[in-house]
Amino acid sequence: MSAQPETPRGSLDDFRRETRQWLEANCPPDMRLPVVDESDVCWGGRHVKFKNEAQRVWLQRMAERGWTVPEWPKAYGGGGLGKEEAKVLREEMAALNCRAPLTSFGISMLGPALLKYGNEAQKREHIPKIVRGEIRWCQGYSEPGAGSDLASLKTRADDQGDHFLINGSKIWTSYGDKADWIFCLVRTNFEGKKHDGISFLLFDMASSGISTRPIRLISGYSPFTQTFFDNVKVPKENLLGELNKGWTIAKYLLTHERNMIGGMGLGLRIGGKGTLGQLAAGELGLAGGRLADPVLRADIAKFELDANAFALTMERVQAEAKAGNETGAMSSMLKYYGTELNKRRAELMMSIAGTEGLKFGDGGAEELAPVWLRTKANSIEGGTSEVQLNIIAKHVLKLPGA
Amino acid sequence: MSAQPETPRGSLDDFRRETRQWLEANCPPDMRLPVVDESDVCWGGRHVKFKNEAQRVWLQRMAERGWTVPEWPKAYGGGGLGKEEAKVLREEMAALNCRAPLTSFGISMLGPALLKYGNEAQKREHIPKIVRGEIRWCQGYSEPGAGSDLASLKTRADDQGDHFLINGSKIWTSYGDKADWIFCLVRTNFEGKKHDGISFLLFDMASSGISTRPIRLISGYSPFTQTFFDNVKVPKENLLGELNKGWTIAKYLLTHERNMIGGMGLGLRIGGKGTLGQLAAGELGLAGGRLADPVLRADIAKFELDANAFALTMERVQAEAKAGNETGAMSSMLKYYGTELNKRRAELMMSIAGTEGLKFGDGGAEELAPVWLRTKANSIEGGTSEVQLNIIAKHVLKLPGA
Amino acid sequence: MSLVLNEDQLMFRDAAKRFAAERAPIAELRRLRDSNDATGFDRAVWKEMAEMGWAGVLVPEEHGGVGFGHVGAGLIAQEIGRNLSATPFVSTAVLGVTALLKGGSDAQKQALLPKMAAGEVVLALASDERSRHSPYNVATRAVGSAGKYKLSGAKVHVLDGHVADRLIVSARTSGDVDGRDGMTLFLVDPKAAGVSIRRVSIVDSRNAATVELRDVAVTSDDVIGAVDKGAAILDAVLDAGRAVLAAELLGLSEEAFERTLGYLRERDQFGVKIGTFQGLQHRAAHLFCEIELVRSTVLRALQSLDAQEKHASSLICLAKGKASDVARLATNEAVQMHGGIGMTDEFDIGFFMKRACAAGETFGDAYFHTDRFAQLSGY
Amino acid sequence: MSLVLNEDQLMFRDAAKRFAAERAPIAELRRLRDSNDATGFDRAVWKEMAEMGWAGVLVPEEHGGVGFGHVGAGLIAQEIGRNLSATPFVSTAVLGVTALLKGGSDAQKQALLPKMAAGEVVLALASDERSRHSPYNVATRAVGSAGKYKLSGAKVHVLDGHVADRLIVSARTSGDVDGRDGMTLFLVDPKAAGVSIRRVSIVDSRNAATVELRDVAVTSDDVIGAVDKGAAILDAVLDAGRAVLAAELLGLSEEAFERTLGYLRERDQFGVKIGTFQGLQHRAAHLFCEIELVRSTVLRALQSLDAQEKHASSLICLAKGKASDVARLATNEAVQMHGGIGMTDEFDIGFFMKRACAAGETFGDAYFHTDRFAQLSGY
Repeated sequence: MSAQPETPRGSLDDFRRETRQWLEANCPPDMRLPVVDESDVCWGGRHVKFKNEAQRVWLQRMAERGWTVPEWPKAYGGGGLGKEEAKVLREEMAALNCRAPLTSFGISMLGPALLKYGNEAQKREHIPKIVRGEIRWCQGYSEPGAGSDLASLKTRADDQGDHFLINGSKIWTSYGDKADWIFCLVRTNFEGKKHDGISFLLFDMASSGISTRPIRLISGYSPFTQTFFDNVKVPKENLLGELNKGWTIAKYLLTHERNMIGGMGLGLRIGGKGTLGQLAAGELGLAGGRLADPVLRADIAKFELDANAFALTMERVQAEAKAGNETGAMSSMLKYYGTELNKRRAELMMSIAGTEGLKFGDGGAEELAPVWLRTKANSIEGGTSEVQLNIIAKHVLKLPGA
Repeated sequence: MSAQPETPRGSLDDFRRETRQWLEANCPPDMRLPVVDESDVCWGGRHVKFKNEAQRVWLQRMAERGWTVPEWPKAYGGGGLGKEEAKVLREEMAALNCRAPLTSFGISMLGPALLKYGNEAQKREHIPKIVRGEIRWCQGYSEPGAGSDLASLKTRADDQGDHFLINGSKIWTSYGDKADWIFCLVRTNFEGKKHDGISFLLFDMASSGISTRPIRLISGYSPFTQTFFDNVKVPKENLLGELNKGWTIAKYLLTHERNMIGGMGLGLRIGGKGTLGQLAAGELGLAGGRLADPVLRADIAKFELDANAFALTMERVQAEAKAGNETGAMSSMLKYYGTELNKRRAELMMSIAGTEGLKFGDGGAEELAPVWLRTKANSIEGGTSEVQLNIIAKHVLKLPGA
Repeated sequence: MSLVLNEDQLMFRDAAKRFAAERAPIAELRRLRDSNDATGFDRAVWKEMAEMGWAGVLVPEEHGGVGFGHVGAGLIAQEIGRNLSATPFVSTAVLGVTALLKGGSDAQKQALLPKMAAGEVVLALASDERSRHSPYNVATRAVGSAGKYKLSGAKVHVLDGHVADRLIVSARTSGDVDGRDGMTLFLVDPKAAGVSIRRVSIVDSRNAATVELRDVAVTSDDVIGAVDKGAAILDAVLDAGRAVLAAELLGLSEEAFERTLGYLRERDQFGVKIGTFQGLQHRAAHLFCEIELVRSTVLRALQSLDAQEKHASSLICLAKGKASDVARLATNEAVQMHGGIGMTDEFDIGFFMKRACAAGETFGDAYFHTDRFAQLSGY
Repeated sequence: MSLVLNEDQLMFRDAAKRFAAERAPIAELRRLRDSNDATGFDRAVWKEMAEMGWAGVLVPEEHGGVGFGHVGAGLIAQEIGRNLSATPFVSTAVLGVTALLKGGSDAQKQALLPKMAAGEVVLALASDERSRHSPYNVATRAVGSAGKYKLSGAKVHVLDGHVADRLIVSARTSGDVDGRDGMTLFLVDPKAAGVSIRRVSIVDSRNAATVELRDVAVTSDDVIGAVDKGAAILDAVLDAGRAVLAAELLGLSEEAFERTLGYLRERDQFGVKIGTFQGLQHRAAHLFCEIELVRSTVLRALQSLDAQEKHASSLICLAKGKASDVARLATNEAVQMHGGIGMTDEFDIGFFMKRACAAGETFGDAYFHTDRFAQLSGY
């Protein structure tokens, strides 16, 4: 997060050796197996139920070193590593197949915003608990009437002197029924431009007046809730950043979220295993060295070209960023193109699988249909594809009146 | 044009027999050869240069019977045939490979408008000359600043008592340098809604103050001119329809033009010869019964599916029209989809031809590149694809504010 | 042959439209799904449909049907598509009836067709063995002689297999495992020894099953058509199924599109109706054109079956290929344009996407039919 | 290897950008075309380009070049693409130089490379015989023994063939007509007896020719590389050409796109700038993404050649395939969004469409490279 000096090469080699030794000694064998389903992912929180002792121990040991968040400052419990060291840690964890010890919106979403916009008291209060997985966070952004047009949100926070009184409702709250705290956009001013009356609040989901209703998706999963606020009292010190300036933080996090969603699961695969073409070759067989269905093959190959071109573009954008060049314009591109590719990939997987891919609801972990249906949300959540195209047209291409 | 009674079947058989006899006796052998290039097409006009005697004779004989325009009323020199008879005539001409005796914008564009909106004097003056190919017409619609937004045209016709005075300029005048007369949209009112100040004038291109400049296209052809009007006097009786009501006629003709462009060269080809797939099979050869380049083959087959689906749709729309069902909404669809298909087809022809398709400018009649480049205009002329999509969204789908 | 519907057909369609919307709407499919209904459709409603002439639409009057032909079957399927009606229409009224008409003996026809037309007997086609449609890839064997056979093999994606009163099984009596020659069709009693049927839950909440056969005894009385010559009948059966599924896909595309247009006209964002955005307008207008194209191909394919045209198979590839592709586009656009609400199970639009996928894969998707179209065209 | 340009490369690019825009802009191509220039490029400008290091970009310093590698060649090609500069860059500085570096004898290198790097000698690759790129389909035969051969055959689409000082001819010394084995590359003097060269006018107004060989005498001194082993060299030559053409296609896509954006910002219709229409905005934004993808693939492909990576050919398929496809999209969108004026020869945008087509077809279009990519990936 903060600018760290480049680590000299010699000491980096030492760090790599020490890290490997530590990981070998401290990462339990069960934590080096592939993640098979949701229960293998540790989300932490007040009511955390560890799948097994190994999961608990692994989180505890990594959190002690701050390695659940290797680059966050030591002052708040983070690992305090430089970029180079963090990369070494990632590489060594990958080499030993170590699982991520902790996954949470506190780490991926709120933490960066807290570090950038929080005051000292807020950082000291919240960050260590995120690092140790003690508090599980959720995000309160969208509302039934405010989707793509997020800034038109209506959940209100009325100033009651020493606290805000929250009334309204949020939708698409990820794991809203499992979270301990929420970071939430609320309207604190109903006059003037809609963007200028929004504030960013943090509050406890155990507060009186909060209820949640799970939303069942077409994929069969229910990861989201609708969340209702009925006269919820929130202390004033829970305001992040300035009053009515919450939109700035929201935009910062939206860009962050775009980058995460856009890059999902699309690594470079030239010469590698597990490409769609190779998957299809296994399923359908080859005729004369080519896939047996030539028309399907053509679409698979076109997809693979685009997917590899996209992976190279992710790599290039990262290299540009590392070189200190401006890449802000790229996040909408990555979000738009990456999610559309992900949908295309799922469609092709379904075509390859044929009627076998239609199986649904018997709960087999290998079922494709729920995965396919899940991808349809990619181009909606975190700003629709249409919104990303608007952003590109306006901010990158400078087209008029966009 | 006018409602004709259905012709009884028996007399239709007689008509077919007589027609064939007459065609066999009167269509010169040279006029039964395939059309190879532009010089084989007879456009008529004051300065017509017939390619050969056969072309002259064929026009004369057909014009005498009014069969240059078989369905126009006999009163103005047309053939006066009913729909069924006209179909028989087309079928018999096709059976003997008879060429069209005359091609002109008078027949395809102005004539229908004259018959619908002209007064008796105008019909008697202009239609017989169109029928006999004595006057060649051109169309004055677009202007440099008024393309898709045609109604914003600025060429003005000022009322000078007994005549209008025309000043301004038109662009994309097809064969403007070869035409004898022009039908032209002009502004006669500069106040109020732009659509309500347009009039439809007919005038002689030999009038004083008219000049043309050919426009060379990317395809190498120069079929269009820019046309300049500098104080051109036009008699008041040359106004078609009412003053300031020219937009109605313009829209009628635009719909007409859309139907013509949309349907270009896309007949039903299932089981027939000369499909793109068969062309490619000849050029590229087969491997295991399939085209040698499997990815190109996939795109060809997808095109053929769409082209056949489109041809069936043309057929269905015609059948609906014949059955008296409403099909007005379809003309934008046919124009949009047909021209986009035509462009796709040309792109695929170029891919099939490879580097051979790049030949350009040595003037071989078999050159593909000029044809490919020519297709790019299809989705611009007669209302762009974007304009057609707007029309569909607004008038067919009833979407708001379109 | 004119590409418009005649008076009779229009009346038939209007009746089907009213009936499907009233008696077999999406809410009914949802109810069957949520109650884990063992049958997967409502037998009483299927009886009513039979009374409307649905079950017997392809059955000649002499066998108790209404003989309204494939165009008629398509009109029913289109309404089934619009309403996502759960019925054994495809399995029984289309596949089963076609198999008997094309290859059934008089005894078979007399025994089954009247009851099928009455909605009393359900048939299921057990043909596919691979997950991607490949109808001549049949490893199921019929071993025997002197008119007695034992069937062994495994079948997948058998529509309505778990509730069928008779199975039609393709099995190899000679030839290579992927050859067109040497296949024979058998009528099999699902209660016979050696038959095991397992229902499979699939994404569209409709009925499919796997069928395993272990030394199942049949006789020459159970053969449909001639021994070793089953492929020709199977082709006809599948083509009828494909054409009718194309009509169903057309109906569901139309309905999904109309619901989307309704949403575009109603939903506010950024202070305006989202239907005012030209980006969405142009996509909607393009989709309109595609659906019009499907409409033409479906009608023509159904007509070509009724007229027994030479190029019927090409026209069916065209219809099933385009209809599968456009239904995918229409339902994807529908979910995307609905945004978050389109992703919820509570909202109906997702059901259309699921059915578009399942009907698209059944008996060959757009990839299969595009390839087959090119092959039939000689390239 | 990082996917960003270093300081030296950025400086090199900026110099190339200034030079191409000033000395070899589109207006110059138009002038050459309209005057029916016999050479098809300006020899004086090519000398200047040589002084800038263009002709010798791939030539090692020991042979008089600047040795700036394929990434450097791509930077030049990108500016050539932006300006549609008429030069023998691809034929001589890329194809010719690569052939000599990969297979040339010391004598051949010393005789030719310094002059090529100085812009004094032009080479042309006479390889393709079919209109669709198919490099191993070689019917041209080299008949002979004891180091003496006679070449006979016909070659098409020979870039700069009519002005070349030397031809590189692929001919069959053994093997089947479509086999990869048995090909040999020969240096041929275009003035030798039996060589006839005919310039062909092509759509991009650049240089191409057909070459006919009738019993043209060559010796073993003229062989590039080893007899029968020419395919490996030819692969390297073509891959270099493809990667550099991909860079040129990237440059022309960028330029066509920027001109289109300019037009969208300026042109009024219906009382507003046409760039305000969301339908066009979304297409422009999508095209922006596609061009960004091409940028990544081109840089990576060029880097892989410089690093002699194992998967270079796959990366080149990716770059040439995507670049050809996106250049087609970019130039089609450019003409469509410009409307009528885009169709006129007077306006420059059509030149981009023509070059996109010609460069796209040269050494394999998107169809060829998509198929090849899949084959290299094992499916």
